[in-house]
Amino acid sequence: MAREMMFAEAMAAAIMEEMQRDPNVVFYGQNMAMTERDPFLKRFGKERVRITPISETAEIGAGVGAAMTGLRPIVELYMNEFMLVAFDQVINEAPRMRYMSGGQVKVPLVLKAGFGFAAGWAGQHSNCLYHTMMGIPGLKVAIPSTPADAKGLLTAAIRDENPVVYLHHYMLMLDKGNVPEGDFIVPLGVADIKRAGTDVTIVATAWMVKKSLAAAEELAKEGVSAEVVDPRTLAPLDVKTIVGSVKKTGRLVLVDQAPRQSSAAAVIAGEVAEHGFGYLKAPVRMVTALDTPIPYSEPLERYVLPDEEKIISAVKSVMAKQSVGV
Amino acid sequence: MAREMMFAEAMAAAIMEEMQRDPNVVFYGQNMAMTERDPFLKRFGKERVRITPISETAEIGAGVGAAMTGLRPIVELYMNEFMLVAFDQVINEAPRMRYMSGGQVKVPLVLKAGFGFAAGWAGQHSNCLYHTMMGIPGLKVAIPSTPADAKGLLTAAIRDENPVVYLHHYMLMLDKGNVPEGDFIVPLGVADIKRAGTDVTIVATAWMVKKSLAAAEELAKEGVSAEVVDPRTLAPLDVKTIVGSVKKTGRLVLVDQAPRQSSAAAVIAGEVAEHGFGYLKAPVRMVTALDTPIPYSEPLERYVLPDEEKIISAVKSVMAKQSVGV
Amino acid sequence: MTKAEALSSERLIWMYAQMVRIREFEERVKRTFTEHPGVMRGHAHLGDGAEGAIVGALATRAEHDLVMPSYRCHGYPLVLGTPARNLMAEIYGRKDGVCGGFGGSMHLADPARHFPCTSGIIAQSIAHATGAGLTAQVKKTGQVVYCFFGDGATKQGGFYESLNLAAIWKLPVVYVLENNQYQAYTHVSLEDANEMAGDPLSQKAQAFSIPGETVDGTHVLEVFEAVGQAANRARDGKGPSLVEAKFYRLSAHGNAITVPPVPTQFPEHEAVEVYGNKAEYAEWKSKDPIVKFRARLVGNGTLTDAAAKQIEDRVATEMEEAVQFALASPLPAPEEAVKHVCA
Amino acid sequence: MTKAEALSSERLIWMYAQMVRIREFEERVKRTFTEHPGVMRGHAHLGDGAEGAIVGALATRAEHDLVMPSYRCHGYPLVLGTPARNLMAEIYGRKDGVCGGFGGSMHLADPARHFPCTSGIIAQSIAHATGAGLTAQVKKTGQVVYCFFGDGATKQGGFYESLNLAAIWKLPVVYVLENNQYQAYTHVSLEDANEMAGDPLSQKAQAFSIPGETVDGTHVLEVFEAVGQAANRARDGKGPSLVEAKFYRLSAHGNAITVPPVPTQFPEHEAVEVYGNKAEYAEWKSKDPIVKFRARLVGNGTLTDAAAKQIEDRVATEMEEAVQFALASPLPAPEEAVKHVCA
Ligand SMILES: Cc1ncc(C[n+]2csc(CCOP(=O)(O)OP(=O)(O)O)c2C)c(N)n1
Ligand SMILES: Cc1ncc(C[n+]2csc(CCOP(=O)(O)OP(=O)(O)O)c2C)c(N)n1
Ligand SMILES: [Mg+2]
Ligand SMILES: [Mg+2]
Repeated sequence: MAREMMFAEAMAAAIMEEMQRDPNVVFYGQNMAMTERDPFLKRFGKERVRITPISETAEIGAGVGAAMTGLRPIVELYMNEFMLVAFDQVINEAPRMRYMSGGQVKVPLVLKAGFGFAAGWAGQHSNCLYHTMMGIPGLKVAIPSTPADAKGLLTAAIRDENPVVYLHHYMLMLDKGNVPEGDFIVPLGVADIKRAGTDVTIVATAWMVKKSLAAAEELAKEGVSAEVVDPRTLAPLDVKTIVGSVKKTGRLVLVDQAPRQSSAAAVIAGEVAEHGFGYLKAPVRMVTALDTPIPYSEPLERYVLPDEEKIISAVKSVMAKQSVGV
Repeated sequence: MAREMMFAEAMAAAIMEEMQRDPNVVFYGQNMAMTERDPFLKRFGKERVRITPISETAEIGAGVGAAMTGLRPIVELYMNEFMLVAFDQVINEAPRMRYMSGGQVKVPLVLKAGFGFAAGWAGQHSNCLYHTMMGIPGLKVAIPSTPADAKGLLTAAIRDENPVVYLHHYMLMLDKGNVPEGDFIVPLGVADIKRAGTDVTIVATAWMVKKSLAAAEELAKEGVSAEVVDPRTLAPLDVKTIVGSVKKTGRLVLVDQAPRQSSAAAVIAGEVAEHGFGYLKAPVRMVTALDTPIPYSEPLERYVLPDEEKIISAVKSVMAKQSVGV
Repeated sequence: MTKAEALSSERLIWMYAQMVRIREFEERVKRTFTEHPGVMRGHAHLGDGAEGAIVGALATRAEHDLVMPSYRCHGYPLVLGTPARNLMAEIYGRKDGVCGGFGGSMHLADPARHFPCTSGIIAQSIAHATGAGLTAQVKKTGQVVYCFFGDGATKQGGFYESLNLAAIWKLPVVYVLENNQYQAYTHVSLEDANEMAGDPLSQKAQAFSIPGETVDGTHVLEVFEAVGQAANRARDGKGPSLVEAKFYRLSAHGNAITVPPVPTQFPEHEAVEVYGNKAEYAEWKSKDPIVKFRARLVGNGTLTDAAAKQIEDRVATEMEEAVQFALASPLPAPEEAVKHVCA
Repeated sequence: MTKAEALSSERLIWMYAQMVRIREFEERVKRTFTEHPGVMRGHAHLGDGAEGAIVGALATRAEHDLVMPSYRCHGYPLVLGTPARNLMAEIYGRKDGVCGGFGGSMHLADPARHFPCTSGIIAQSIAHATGAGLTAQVKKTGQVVYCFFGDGATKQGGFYESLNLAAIWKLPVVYVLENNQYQAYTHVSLEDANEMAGDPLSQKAQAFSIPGETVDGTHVLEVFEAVGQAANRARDGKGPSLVEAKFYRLSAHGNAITVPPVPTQFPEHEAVEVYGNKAEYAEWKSKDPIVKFRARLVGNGTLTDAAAKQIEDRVATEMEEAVQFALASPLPAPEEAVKHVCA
């Protein structure tokens, strides 16, 4: 049974259902659950649903400590940048505790944050910081692109015994889609082929999946069949599915909203350079943000970010290479 | 005129000379310049050489503010992990100010930190975190592998008008080498070929350069000529020199002390997958740390880190591929 | 000179005019959401209600002193002399904006007028201001740094670290805590331990053994006296102080957060919109710092009603002109975006 | 029961024995650097001098209460009952170590004995302890969390954020500030604004309107009383307290930082090694908490000299056995390293 809902609703549903299922799940963050009308507060009460001060180190750090001692906290952080003031907790505490203790403790913690708000939020509030959290052993990173994945990945994150950073893209919040009701999990570490194709593989996450799918439709009109792969989690990264797609298509375009060398695209391209090299008929191409901070004014912002047109032209450029020569 | 000195001495020389040259350079950090015997304190006095509390956000943040208003601070941070408690200042303040102000302010700031101390410092003090600082527009990252580069890059960093993270590898601190005296700059953004070769390119930084050079000597005995390229700065990244080397050798092994998907190696491999694909005769190979936090006990630590043997075997594996098939 | 009684009529009138300018500027920014839909992007935060704190503090300033607030930053540069039109143009994302459209509402900058750049991340600019104090001290410029931040920011670690550093180094910084009762939608009583215990937030100064004082931020002259003393202390090399100005933000935290293409809007104040507490809002509204100061100045003969009206009209014209200028200013050319990344 | 006078002889003797055990354990760790060169890696930090604070605090503990210190963590689990040999084996990097050799000196853990895991990054474990307090509160376990940290850590933002959070939520946490006068090589007077002003560091509690008290940390019973009161308060749902125990670390901060293959060594205390201030060291050495407590117990007849000696001998044997056990324990198999990354 599925129901159409918005991305934001799908996330709320996941939290609601998991809090219902497991009394150890607690949910807190700034500027949430302010009034008694709040549905979480109403249902689960003030002990389990809390409003916090602007204290990310204490918020996330308390999450680590609470998780080590028997709770399963979900910390609402709003924007991925706000984790930076507490980044030691994110990459040097939460994911290290289990290993340092020789497997004695576990840290079932979800850090939920939005990102990539390309709507005039300027230099410090529009970034895509996932690359800083990739490849950190012990830390998982989920990054849904559809309402269904939003619910399934968040449910998986809450049930996971390890710290998971759950990143939702602000530009997708109002997107609608069918979402399975009740128990529904998208396992962490499994990519999804959002559109099957035969000529070229496009790997993209979050908002860029949407843009890539739109580009693929355009390309289809011109006879190019693009396969769009969404890793869905950046850690663990499902290299196998990506390489499998490249094996089929022989061509790879990576689309990423972050600047090139701080993108997931670069890391994935590196993996394919090792594991999928023999399948490639053309160089990979990355379509990323330009190497600038995000500017405020709309024409500037638009100029630095990837868009459909840039994706289409990258696909065409790799299609033009018929062999391995460059 | 060059003089043999240790890596640590070369860094001190750079700071000493730049402080002498420019009265706006200030130098501060924790647990430094404690007594009047301290050479910096003796020479430059208590105003310009300061001891700080354990307050990285204030230390780095004050550095940003001081740099915006006319000083050129060098902040001693000791270990790259200690930046994490203040990471917003590192990647979301220092490198954004100039851009957000429309080019009105500049932030000539050096953040100096050691890293990679593979000597039993365990999970939270032995990491290589440079990938988190790569690809951040406005932020430069220097990572020397020799005493001469240590001095030249630090001098360039201090003179640079932008924030520069200067990362020195703890395992290299006592290494000796010839260091040019007086004004000596290694420009930021220029890779160095540490060893010329024709069969395979090895890209490595810091301690891994040393291991790669040792591996290259071993390989030479077996008739394999390895070129070792040290990017020296990870931002800006000198993709051109790396691709140039790959053009010559046709093979690429990347050696990195960080776990695979949080390595500079992966990003560089990605760049080569785009810009050097046509030159590659074999898949690239990454030799990185295993996907674990750093364990304490020596055999465990040794097991997870790259070493000469792993480099040699990776080089042999890419040499074995005579064509593009995998 | 830190005594309010010693202020000349001219200076008092100047202060009143600055307060009116801030208010009118913010009103025009707010009206943009309805008058020129689509112009406003991102998140804009207004300073209406804070005029007493801003002008009271800045009136104590010497010409070269630095001013470093956070993202709620429209008011300060107005007082420093940055033309309203260039500030408005920045908020409108135009080429003639103070930052050429690169910064926007949260990141105004005019370093030539001693207003370096602001940060949108809570409490981070408190550390920047502390560093500016270091510059002043090392270079012996005699400058004082005026550092403004919110009640919410005092819950962020960087605030405490900065005050300790400034205290041990005796940096010439005045920390002005603008306690406007809310951090976004959260009332200070929900997140501050001092407040919960009925103590003033300025008590946090005791963690660093520096002076901490709470004043009525709706009373511009009270702020003037307290900040003036703190500035003198800083100028005398005696180090930093914490001055808490208690007032009320008169508009919502900022425009409602919307996902394009849903247009941005400016909601009611949280007290009304979120908590349905019209009484709280009305009570504070009755303490409007501008209304209070005007009554005082008119009451003691410093200003006539007519003269006040003249100021208000002049300001209205100035701000209307600023809006028209901003609207007429071109958007920056897209390719400009790659400039200014590095110096 | 928080009155020291009410403590039974048996309990007092137990406390003395724990103090001696901590001291002897640390002595043996220190001697490893010369007796078994090459065994010690990384950075080891000793708790000698802190015995009064550690045992005084932990003697107030109920069986299920949690203990969460930072990287200077050898002493606490000894008191909780973790066998000395497994702690020593961990520090020696052996398979039989409490963490199987994965953690080392800075990251001892024994969650089964209410000692979860520690952090080596300053003040971060203060937030973890605060979260453990949240667990206790939400799950209504009745547990109190004993959170230990250094004077240096009170300069890190996370300390302040945690105390505010604990205060507003009334979390059952006792924050024990171990003021051992130094953060690494830096004397507290060089970095703390309270200390510079002649005020106690416990004054920082006023930033959150919670109780803050400073006690003589060389006097185990003073610590016992103050922490006991704070623990009762926490248990009663009244929230957190800050207790500052003032004492002196009797060894250097940690072993000298060396680059392999240069072997690690343990230097003299910084007062002597860095500052050449033998007098300071001698003065504090004369206040050794163990010597003081022994004299008291023998003085008031709780303990005879012979009985004390017997404890000391038994402890010496225990720790010798711990060292031998650790030396005999195998190193972990390299391939084990890939375990324990994820649960
Ligand atoms: C580290 C961080 N966390 C959260 C936010 C989101 N945020 C933006 S403004 C704000 C409220 C700040 O309140 P206050 O400091 O009182 O200043 P005011 O807006 O009232 O002037 C918050 C929480 C942020 N910008 N940075
Ligand atoms: C964020 C951070 N900065 C710096 C360090 C380096 N460091 C390790 S121990 C230490 C001193 C801590 O002193 P204190 O808190 O007084 O505890 P003590 O060692 O005296 O028990 C420092 C600065 C660190 N571990 N983490
Ligand atoms: Mg506020
Ligand atoms: Mg200490």
